[in-house]
Amino acid sequence: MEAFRVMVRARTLEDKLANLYKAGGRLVGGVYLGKGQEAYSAALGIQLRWQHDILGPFIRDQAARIAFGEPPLDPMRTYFGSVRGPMRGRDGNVHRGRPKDGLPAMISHIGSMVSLVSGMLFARRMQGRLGDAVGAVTLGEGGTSTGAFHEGVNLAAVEKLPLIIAVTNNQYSYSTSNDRQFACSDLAERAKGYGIQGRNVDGTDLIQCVQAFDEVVRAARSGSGPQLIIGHTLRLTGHGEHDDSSYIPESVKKSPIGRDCMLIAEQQILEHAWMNDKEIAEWKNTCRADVERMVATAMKEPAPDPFKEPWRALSTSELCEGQWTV
Amino acid sequence: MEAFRVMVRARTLEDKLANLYKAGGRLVGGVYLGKGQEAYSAALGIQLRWQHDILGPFIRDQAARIAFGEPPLDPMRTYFGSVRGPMRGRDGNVHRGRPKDGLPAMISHIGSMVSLVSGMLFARRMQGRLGDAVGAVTLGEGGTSTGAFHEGVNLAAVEKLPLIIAVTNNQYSYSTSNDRQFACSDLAERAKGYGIQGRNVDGTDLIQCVQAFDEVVRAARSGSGPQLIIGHTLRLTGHGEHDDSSYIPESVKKSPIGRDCMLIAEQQILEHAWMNDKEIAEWKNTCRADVERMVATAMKEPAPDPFKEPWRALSTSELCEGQWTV
Amino acid sequence: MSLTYLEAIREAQYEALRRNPDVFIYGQDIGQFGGAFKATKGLMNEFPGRVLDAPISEDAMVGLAIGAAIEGSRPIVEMQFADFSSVGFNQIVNQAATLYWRTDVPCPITIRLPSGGTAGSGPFHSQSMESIYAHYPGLVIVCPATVEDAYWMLLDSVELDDPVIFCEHKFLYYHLKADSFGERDLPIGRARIARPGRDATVVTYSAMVHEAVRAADELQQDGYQVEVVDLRSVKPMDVDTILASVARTGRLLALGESFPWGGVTAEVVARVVTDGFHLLDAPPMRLNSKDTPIPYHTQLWKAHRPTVATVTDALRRLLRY
Amino acid sequence: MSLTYLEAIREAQYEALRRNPDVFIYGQDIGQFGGAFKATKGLMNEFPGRVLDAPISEDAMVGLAIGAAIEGSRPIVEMQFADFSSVGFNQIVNQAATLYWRTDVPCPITIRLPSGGTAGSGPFHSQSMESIYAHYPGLVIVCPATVEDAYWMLLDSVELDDPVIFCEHKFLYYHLKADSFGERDLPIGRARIARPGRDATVVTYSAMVHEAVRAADELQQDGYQVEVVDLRSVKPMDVDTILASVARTGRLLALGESFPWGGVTAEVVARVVTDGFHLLDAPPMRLNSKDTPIPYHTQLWKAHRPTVATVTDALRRLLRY
Ligand SMILES: Cc1ncc(C[n+]2csc(CCOP(=O)(O)OP(=O)(O)O)c2C)c(N)n1
Ligand SMILES: Cc1ncc(C[n+]2csc(CCOP(=O)(O)OP(=O)(O)O)c2C)c(N)n1
Ligand SMILES: [Mg+2]
Ligand SMILES: [Mg+2]
Repeated sequence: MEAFRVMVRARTLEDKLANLYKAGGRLVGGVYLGKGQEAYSAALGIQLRWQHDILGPFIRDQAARIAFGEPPLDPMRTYFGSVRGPMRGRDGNVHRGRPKDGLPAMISHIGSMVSLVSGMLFARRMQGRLGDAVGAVTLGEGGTSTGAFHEGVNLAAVEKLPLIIAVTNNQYSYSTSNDRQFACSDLAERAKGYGIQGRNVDGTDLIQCVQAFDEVVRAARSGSGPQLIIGHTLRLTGHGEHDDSSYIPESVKKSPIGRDCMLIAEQQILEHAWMNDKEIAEWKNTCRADVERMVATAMKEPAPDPFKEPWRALSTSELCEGQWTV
Repeated sequence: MEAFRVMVRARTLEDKLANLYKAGGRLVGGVYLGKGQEAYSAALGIQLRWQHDILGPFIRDQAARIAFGEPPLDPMRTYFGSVRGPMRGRDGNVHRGRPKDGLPAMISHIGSMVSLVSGMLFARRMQGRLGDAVGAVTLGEGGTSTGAFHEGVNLAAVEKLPLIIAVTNNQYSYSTSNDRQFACSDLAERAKGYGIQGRNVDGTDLIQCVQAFDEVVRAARSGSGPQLIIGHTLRLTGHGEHDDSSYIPESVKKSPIGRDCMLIAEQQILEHAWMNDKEIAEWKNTCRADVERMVATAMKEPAPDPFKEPWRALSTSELCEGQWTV
Repeated sequence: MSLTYLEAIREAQYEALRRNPDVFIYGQDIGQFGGAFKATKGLMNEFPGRVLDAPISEDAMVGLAIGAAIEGSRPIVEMQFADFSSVGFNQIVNQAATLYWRTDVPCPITIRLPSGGTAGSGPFHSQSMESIYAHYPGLVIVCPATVEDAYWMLLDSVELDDPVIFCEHKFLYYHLKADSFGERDLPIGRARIARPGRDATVVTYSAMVHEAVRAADELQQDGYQVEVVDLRSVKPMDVDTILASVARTGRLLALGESFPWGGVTAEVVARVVTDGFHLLDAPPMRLNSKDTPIPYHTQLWKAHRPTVATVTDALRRLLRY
Repeated sequence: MSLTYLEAIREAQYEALRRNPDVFIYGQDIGQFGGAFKATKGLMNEFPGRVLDAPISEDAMVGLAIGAAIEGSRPIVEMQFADFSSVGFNQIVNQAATLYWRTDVPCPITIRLPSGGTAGSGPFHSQSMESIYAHYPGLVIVCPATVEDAYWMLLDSVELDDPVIFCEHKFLYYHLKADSFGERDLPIGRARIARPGRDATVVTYSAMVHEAVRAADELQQDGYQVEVVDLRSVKPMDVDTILASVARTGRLLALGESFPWGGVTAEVVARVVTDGFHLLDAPPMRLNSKDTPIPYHTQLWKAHRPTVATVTDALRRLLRY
């Protein structure tokens, strides 16, 4: 099953990133992982076609990126700051993207990508080449408190764009628990207030996630307008790898929301006999080997050379001022 | 009936402002009126006590201001730019206020006052002197599209503040009709998404408005948290007096939403025999005479003198830089 | 025939829409209504589906435009007033301005900011934000002072592959008239000698060009020839033209309407003295608005901004030095 | 005992909370967690109900603080990174900055901006926004460069009746240490001679003070005495102290970490040349970051910002002039 394979790939990659971070020294900057969110993220990603649909991922969407078709070396290259990566060392880690292929490169300011992805869809429709393409943008539940989120969702609703707004309610926004973030009992109810469709799904359950995104993306493709979906899970890692998330109480970790979607997915795969133990083990080995190869490649690649950098922020080079200071 | 008296006062004042604007020359800047919204605005205002509650009015709340207790000369003084007005000619028309009396002076950026009024309530509660005070903030339906509105309402909900968010859906945001502003059928449904209470009311019907605000303000006072209320009406004037609102189709003007709340209120007052024809006529005369007196006073008052202006933007005068340019 | 600065903006948008099907305009009340200042009057009917009313969502308006630019469109965003772009600030400076540098994908958007003071408009309908946006790498900031520049620079802006902050001055909308739009001569990035002179240089832009020219006219009666340089774009800034002028005159007044701390006049003075210190025969001078919000009352407003009188006064001191 | 710059910020907040019950702190993850940088560690427990976690709503966070200030509170708002204040920009520059001038009601809020570059942080976690906020009337902008200033200037900021943008430099958080917080000496608005000299003046602030001092140390080996002026607050700017230094040295380098167009270095140079032109024996110089977003990769980042090496280099040219 495609989504499960993606999950394993994502988890393997991210475990490696976590180790590299802990080992210190080689990666540039911080590491942000999607552990515990792979089922939800993969289930979204497998619905999207590279260079046809659009994905505006949040920081925990390694799985969706893989499923969507992000070039496999992009993450490691970006984390290592390789000049051969899509960001060429200029920006890093989860900020990578390939806008022309439908994968915009997120800026940090949460919520900002909602209107941007909407604009991509909007332009394609205006240009008459939207076809059945959809766009998806993902956020955490904390991101729903931003004005940018609100303006973006409302605008997409007014324009009736085929936009999937996939929120992961992982119970925490960095250290902040939901009772300090919003006061409603069901974030999916916000959909009604925008005049769009909304639903919830158990983000720890792969089968339910796949089912839900199948329906949601189908609805968007067929012209039902924006779709808000909330997946419920727990972040099984720190906000970033610098964070031990000790603020999450044991009781939450042990509650159903704290189940590891990987374990559940593996059970589901076995129960349905979509793969057997041996196949799973082989796939894990494949993923591990692939990841090691990526690390080996990305590590060897050259870092950006400040003397070769053009240091130009405009594409129109004649309008760039020289280094006029000093 | 208090609210009706307020409505007449507001309408009389605003008719005068419209005339002064049309006559040209004397008023500084533009004129923004609440014609058609007096019932809703007055019904809110009469629930609020000066120097006890808080009102963050939008541009069409002359009625709420009067009912709340804004000093009667404030509007004319501000429109004429008198130095004796609360804004001393520095800011004008609907931007006037007396923050220390519970009437903050709005900035133009729509939505910005929601969190500000929330902060006033928040501080009072923290200081232990909130008591049964409430805060109200008003906006047009167009204002609900701002990120500031969303962040402010959500924050008030998280803090469970006694905040009334009174939206006037007057069908237009300047020239923009609702179909380009939001896609939901009922803005009050947004309340659920914030975890607060929400309701609708016919803004052309004074009795219904009074009833609704009585309940809503009572709910806020008694600790039920933020209250969203949407009043439905039509703006019976231009966005500002420079605007002939020719974009509003006759069919809308003639539909039930286009009824003048003043006429309906007058009927209601007569039907209930709260006032008779003669009393109403007398009250109108009183209001007219009062308005003329205010105009006469404000007109005679001195304009701000640039040479006497301290030109200091900080209250700590020693930190103001001199006129260092040139 | 006489064409206003406002008509130039409308006509340039007409022309941009006509020339290139990828151009569209997005902003509040710009459709049927034609915009708060009528800068898009009639365009919705002439270009159906390409002139669209936006909700009151400046952040999302800019975000939408950036997304559309990624897909090959060339959006023009109208802010109802420059002042309200503060709500779209983040998308402008962090998303639009960084897109090309981060991803190699250009961001051809034009954000029109109806800027500057007019009588009775107060603190939130009068601001000039060019200095704010110019601080950020990745943006081009243009400030046309003439009907011709309003027309051609807007067309240039839409054709440029980079995000342009187009600061159009509301005071000039109706006041300024020309017989025709003239010809496309100077590109964005080049300043113009608005009035030649030999005794002192005023470097300025937008509405202040006209105050400076009138001040120069006044001083001519005293026998002084004051040169006025119209920057046209404040970023990039045409330092060569400025230095050439200062080389001729030996005296510099940097003049701007916006707030005094930092901004265009500081940048002008700093560039001249770092690159052309020895060209100066007298200390350079600056003139800006006062360091308070922009007042509502006309009396205060007139004293807050530089005017012919204060420019003339400053120039007299500079010339006498 | 050795105290860091970060501890100074924490201790100052502790002291502010202790002294005045009207003080409270509002920001994301500042409660139990103690803040992304631990600047509020433990404070929630020591001052229950006065250190509160905010939703991801920078606009509303600042709006709430302004409303609270109207009611007599003295809020401190922590932005998680200075860069994210772009989303609260409108409330800061249009609501907080104008409140006193418009209504006569002071607005005693302090907005803490964890500012400046550190390795590997990239374009959106590295910005220095002092120049942006300083452009607007009605704000006080402080940029402490030492542990002592971090402590006392934060206490001063909270006591001030006006909105203060408190730019604390993340690079200094752990690197900078002192034995004690010393004594309250200079008030906000006064610069300090961080290192005396007679041959050239470097005017700078925040983390760059240390690069400048190290450059000065290096040049001492060549026999040069470079004076370093630490601005401490960039608005108001202590022009008297700057001019007095330039009067001694005759040479000026204005140094800043933020983007090159406009900003502090332009303002410093412009003030010096307009008020003290004849004090200069050589053209003034400026050194800022490069005119691109702030790079992620350490190699690029080191080349993007000024460092001891580039400051030394600039000073050599200035001294040789
Ligand atoms: C506008 C803005 N404010 C603050 C931050 C800092 N920040 C980065 S991630 C984060 C928490 C996000 O929480 P949530 O949206 O729930 O996503 P999660 O990390 O749980 O997946 C915060 C506060 C930011 N990136 N943008
Ligand atoms: C952030 C922002 N954007 C744009 C404007 C310009 N503007 C002023 S009033 C208005 C329309 C408001 O419509 P609505 O909220 O429905 O209130 P109404 O005027 O109908 O009472 C607009 C767009 C503004 N004041 N603030
Ligand atoms: Mg979360
Ligand atoms: Mg309306």
